[in-house]
Amino acid sequence: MINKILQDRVYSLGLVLVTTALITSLVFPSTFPTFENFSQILLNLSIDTIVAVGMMLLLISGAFDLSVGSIVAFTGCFTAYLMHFFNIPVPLALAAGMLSALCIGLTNGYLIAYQNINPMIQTLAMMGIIRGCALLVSGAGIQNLPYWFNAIGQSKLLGIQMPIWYMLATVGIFTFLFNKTIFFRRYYYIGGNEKAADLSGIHVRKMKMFAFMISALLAGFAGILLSSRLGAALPTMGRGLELRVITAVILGGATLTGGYGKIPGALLGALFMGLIANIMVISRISGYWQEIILGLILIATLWLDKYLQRKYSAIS
Amino acid sequence: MINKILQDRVYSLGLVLVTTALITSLVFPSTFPTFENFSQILLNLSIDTIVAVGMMLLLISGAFDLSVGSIVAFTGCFTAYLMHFFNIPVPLALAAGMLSALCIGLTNGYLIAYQNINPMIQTLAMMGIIRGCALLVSGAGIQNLPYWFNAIGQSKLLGIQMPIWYMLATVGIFTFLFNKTIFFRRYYYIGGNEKAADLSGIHVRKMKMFAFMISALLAGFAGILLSSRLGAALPTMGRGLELRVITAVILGGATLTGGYGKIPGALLGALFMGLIANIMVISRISGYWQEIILGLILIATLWLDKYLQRKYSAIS
Amino acid sequence: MPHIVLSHITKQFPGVKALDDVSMSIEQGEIHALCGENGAGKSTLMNILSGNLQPDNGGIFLDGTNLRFSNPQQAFAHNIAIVYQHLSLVDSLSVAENIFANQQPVNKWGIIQFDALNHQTSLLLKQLNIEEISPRTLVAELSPAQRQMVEIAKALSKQPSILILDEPTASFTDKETRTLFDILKTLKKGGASIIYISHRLEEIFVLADRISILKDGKHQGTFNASELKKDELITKMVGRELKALRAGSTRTTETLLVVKNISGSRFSNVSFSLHQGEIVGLAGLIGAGRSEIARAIFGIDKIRSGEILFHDKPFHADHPAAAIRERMAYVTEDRKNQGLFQEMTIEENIVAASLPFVMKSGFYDRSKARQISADSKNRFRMAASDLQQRVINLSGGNQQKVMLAKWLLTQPDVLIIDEPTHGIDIGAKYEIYEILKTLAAEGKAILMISSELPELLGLCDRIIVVKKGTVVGEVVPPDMTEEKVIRLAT
Amino acid sequence: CELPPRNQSAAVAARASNPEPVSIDNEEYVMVTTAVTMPMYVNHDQAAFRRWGKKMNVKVSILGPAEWDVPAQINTIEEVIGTRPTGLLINGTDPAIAQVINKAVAAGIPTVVYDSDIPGSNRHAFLGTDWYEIGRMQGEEMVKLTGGKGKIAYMGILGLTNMDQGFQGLLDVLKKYPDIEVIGKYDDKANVEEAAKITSDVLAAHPDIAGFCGFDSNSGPGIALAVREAGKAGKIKITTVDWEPEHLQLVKDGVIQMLAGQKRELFTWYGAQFLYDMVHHTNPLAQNDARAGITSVPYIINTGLLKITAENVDEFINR
Ligand SMILES: Nc1ncnc2c1ncn2[C@@H]1O[C@H](COP(=O)(O)OP(=O)(O)OP(=O)(O)O)[C@@H](O)[C@H]1O
Ligand SMILES: Nc1ncnc2c1ncn2[C@@H]1O[C@H](COP(=O)(O)OP(=O)(O)OP(=O)(O)O)[C@@H](O)[C@H]1O
Ligand SMILES: [Mg+2]
Ligand SMILES: [Mg+2]
Repeated sequence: MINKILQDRVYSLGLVLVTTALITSLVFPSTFPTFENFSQILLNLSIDTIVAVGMMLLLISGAFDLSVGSIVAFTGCFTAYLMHFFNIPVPLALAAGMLSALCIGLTNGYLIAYQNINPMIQTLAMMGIIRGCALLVSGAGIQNLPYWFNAIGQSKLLGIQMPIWYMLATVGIFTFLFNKTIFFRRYYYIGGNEKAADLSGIHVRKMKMFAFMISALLAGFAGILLSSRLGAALPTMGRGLELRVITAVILGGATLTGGYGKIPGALLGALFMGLIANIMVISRISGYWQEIILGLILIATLWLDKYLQRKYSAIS
Repeated sequence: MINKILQDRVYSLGLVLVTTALITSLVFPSTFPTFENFSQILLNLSIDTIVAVGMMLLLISGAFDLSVGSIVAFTGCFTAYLMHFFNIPVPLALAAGMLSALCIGLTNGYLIAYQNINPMIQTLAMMGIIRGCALLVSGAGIQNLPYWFNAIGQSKLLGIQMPIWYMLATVGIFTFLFNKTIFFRRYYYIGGNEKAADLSGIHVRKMKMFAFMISALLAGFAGILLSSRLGAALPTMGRGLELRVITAVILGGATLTGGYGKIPGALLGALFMGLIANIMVISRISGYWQEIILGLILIATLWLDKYLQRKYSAIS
Repeated sequence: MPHIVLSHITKQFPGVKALDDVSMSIEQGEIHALCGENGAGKSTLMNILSGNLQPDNGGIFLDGTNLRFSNPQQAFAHNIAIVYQHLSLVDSLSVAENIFANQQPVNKWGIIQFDALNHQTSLLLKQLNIEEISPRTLVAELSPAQRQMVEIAKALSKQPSILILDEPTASFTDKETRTLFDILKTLKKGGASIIYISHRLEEIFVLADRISILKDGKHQGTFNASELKKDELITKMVGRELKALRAGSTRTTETLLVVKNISGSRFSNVSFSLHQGEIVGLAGLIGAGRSEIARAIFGIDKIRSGEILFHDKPFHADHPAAAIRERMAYVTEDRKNQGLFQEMTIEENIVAASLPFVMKSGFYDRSKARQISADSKNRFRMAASDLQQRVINLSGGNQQKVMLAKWLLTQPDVLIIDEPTHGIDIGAKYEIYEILKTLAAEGKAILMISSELPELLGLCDRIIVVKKGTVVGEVVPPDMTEEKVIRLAT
Repeated sequence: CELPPRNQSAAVAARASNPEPVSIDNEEYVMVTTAVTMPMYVNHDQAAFRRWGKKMNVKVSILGPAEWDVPAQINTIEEVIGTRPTGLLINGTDPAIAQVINKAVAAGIPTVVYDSDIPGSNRHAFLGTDWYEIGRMQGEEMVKLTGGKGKIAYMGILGLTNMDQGFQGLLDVLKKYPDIEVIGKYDDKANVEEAAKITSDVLAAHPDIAGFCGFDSNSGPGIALAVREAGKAGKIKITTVDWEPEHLQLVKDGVIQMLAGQKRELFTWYGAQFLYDMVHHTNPLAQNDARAGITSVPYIINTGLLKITAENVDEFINR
């Protein structure tokens, strides 16, 4: 039982998270375990997590996408551009924004799956292209977005900000889909053994293209959400997001070679990173020490994970 | 014959390079095809190429290292720190700098090869740690380095700057080693099939650790060379270098899954990127167009490569 | 009208014509065997029939209609199922999900019913007599033979009307083979057409109704099994007479390897010894732990207790490199994952394990590598266009030869071979037996793990029987018989 | 093997002996910066430079790497020198670019540095602001806003020389007020989300924090986002740099209290004008300025800072 738990990253990371949170609560009883602090942590990682769910999907299928950060920026800027300069109504602009994200995903997916372009270079190139386009449409950034657009990310439900709800919904829906539908389970086959998946009657190319599209769509949604939260669209949004998200997803149990990972792992990975950053600030670590300590903690966590796995699988 | 050539990336990329250079020479006859310009291009990519050789080694063995950019910064800063604040003689400081790079590589390699820590997270964490350390030792940069230190990167031989010679030497030596020694050929086996390599009597773990050490050493050398060229050590050196170098190496024929690639490919990949950057400077393309065009060129090049491969392998 | 007609099929690969104008037909409700040497084109033909490869020329007729499959999915739609020669399962998923890949049972909302999935899987596993595997087990934890069973279950789960089996019994013992044959006969009664590829000729005569023979990509004719004699079949396949196996034992009394009471994960208290010049068989049911014992001796897995003497000196390999240095070799059974560098050339594969021996200076000598591997290619009669061909493009049997060549190049004193004739044609098998005999005559010792009992009985000086990780007995001539071994093993 | 010159005077001598005249036929002024796509640069420096080019009817080009990468800026300058532009306008990002500036000067190309001065260089002129002053200005305003007591946090990009001077200016002011506690320096990596994350983490750790100071263009919007989402807009004081539209809007909304702006338009407009005047000998001071070893434009110009608060923000929004 215990070794089963410790071999599933979702549980082992969950355990680490809870332990860390408990200890921190004891050390900083007045500042850490407050409703405001937790809801703020969640709010700040909502964007990352939504993108991470798409990235988890890609990693399960054995691919990854470096252009998600740029997609976040482009979709936000493009939607704002339509609303601000052309007075396009909010719902229409949202649809257009999401559509543009979808097209980017389609391009990536088509070139990678059907034309066999190296995914690393394809998505890296797309990252540059889309970032350039975001600068092109938004210039200095676009302010004064419509009230209803801002309301998407700035409203609250039951005292909790909407982005948190969106994040939980995304994680919930995709967890369900990945556990229960044939369509999404195919990604485990593709990531586990692409050739075998093909021989099992799975249209691998098509599914891979869809994966990039879904991931881009989620990144697009995150971009809209972020500019709605900011009340402005900035072309610099989502910079460095790709590496942050891939880190979170791998922490959450995925591998670069594919076939492994669970959707809740994306949330847990992001939560872990958010929690560590929060604790470091609370314990007054600042400046370059933050990066150093974050790095050490990441390594230590993975090392612990491997250590426990070894220990408990030896016993079993 | 022709299909043989076009299936080897070293040749197909070489062909693209020569064609591009010829066309550009016709368009900009007075500024592009000059000795100064070519030696400037080579000088500018010398640092990247030296790092890329190490990265090629890693990719051949099926690994990669995201911390090389930080190693460049740290080694440069640490060496400068020793010379500037402690007046340690240049040769000693150089040795200490290289040793520090070696230790970083050793740590990465040991944790990845022997403790099975995920390489992506390990090197990403190391990237943060080392960047933090670089900031720690150098603050906002160290100026006024000793003359003999600056002479390393600023001297000329036969009218050509030293970094170019170092680069050529590195590429030459490693090409030789990879072609001619059993030790380095083992990396092809490891990248091809790790398990089979282990069963064939190759000490896979040890070799992997060495790979990280060699790559870190080359990055450390690049860091020293860069700060010597600049006459200053900046903690921001080598930012984003890792992705640039991995891109160059993949362009040069390596794959993320390992087993493929040739050392001269690292030079050619870097040369390609350097050439494009130079052409953009000469034709005065800048701003967001720069990123967009670079992205499009990357995709187009890889697409062309695949297209030629398909076409000529069908004929044969 | 025949159920399936393959008409004038031609397939060219770079450097080889794998199929040359092959035409044959398969009747409804027959078991049709396909025979031929390694590289004759059997797998290629079946890959074409299952939509995995496209022919350059020719067509497939199913009940008279001309079909063209551009991918496996289209072949599925026509109820064609295939068990591939190279296993194609997903390690990270459970047995149940592998068997029902992409066709998991769902309710009317499209939601996967895992209970139904596991239930249906356990029924299938029961049918195949492998109840010891739970539907929830990860495929990564199965032994090669068990995987092969799962692969067969996967094909059966589709309730195919056309079933293709490409060397399904290569790692099976008698027990599994019999179960499989029962199932195939039931399917045949139900009207399914079955195409069966195997290098175990006994099986073919037990099972097949008709036999088609391929040689060098050309169809040599189709015969009724009852009218064909084994020798005729061999002559048609190989095109030459097989030499009789060299008789007689070369066993000496010099011990070379002594294993004393070793225990490790999945085996315990194993003791035996190997003498110079002898071939010793290691028999047992699948999953008995034979491979594990070999792995531990060779230094891949840890030995928890016990002692090994090699050349009368204590021997403890902490890594295969140490074992190779002491002149021991281990040919793995899983050639795809652990044996070969699939994307590398034949030459690079052959020299892989002996680099420090053949190039003592530490420098890689290309011409020497070329010459050595050319020798090996001739010695093993590999069907390959040239040495720079990538191993992944070789036929199964030729891949096996590459692996053997690689290990023999290390000039071992003790050679451990795990399923050495896995997927090898009858001609090559005799060549390998001959090679093993020669090695033994040179004073080497050979430990041979095989699931093919006749092979062990024919070749070995004695047979050690393993059951559940322990040695349960040893059979030596004169009463080295099939029943004796089976009785000990079960 | 040819060693580099022992000291700078050798390079200067080389310049005096061999000043190749720049061409006036194909007049082209090139600006080389780093992070060429940074909105602040695009909208102020580059926009003004382009406007100037249009007005003077000469060709202007803007080059440099997309990310903050000083070595790459140096590489670009080296490559540009080979194409012999009429004049070079260089963003003084780091002291390390001194050498390549000297190389340009030695090649006879009029060279003006803007934003931050490069001490060891032979640049012909410099226009810019003192980052130390930017820090001081934020510090003094923060003292005023908080009444000289409370906790202050600040953030920017770590490891940049000019920003470090800014930090120093801030700290030098704040250390005079014993009731002010500086709780930390943070690296927002020029990233809005990162700045927001840091801010809300700081808010959790120090619910009683009095103010934030930001030092790169993305600090302000990020700090503002987190403060607003915590419902503390106006209560927590924010000062930051730059006056992009979103910064101005945040001042107008009362989230940010003060912006320490630079007159970046002036850097490049007058910088370009200086280059033009040098080339065209608009104000000849000697028979041949180069031979005389002088320049006919101002040596150092401090353009001064803008202080934008709620009172004057409308003037900038409706510019
Ligand atoms: N993808 C490929 N590229 C190049 N050559 C190939 C490829 N696949 C098969 N071949 C060649 O085609 C020939 C027929 O191979 P095939 O796998 O059909 O043989 P087989 O009859 O199944 O042999 P075995 O009994 O060894 O499995 C062989 O010479 C093989 O090397
Ligand atoms: N990686 C693994 N993880 C868990 N169990 C394993 C693993 N590999 C093998 N086993 C189990 O160990 C047992 C022994 O397997 P092994 O391969 O040694 O048997 P064997 O006697 O060589 O049989 P054969 O090779 O014919 O399948 C089997 O029950 C198998 O399921
Ligand atoms: Mg075959
Ligand atoms: Mg076995």
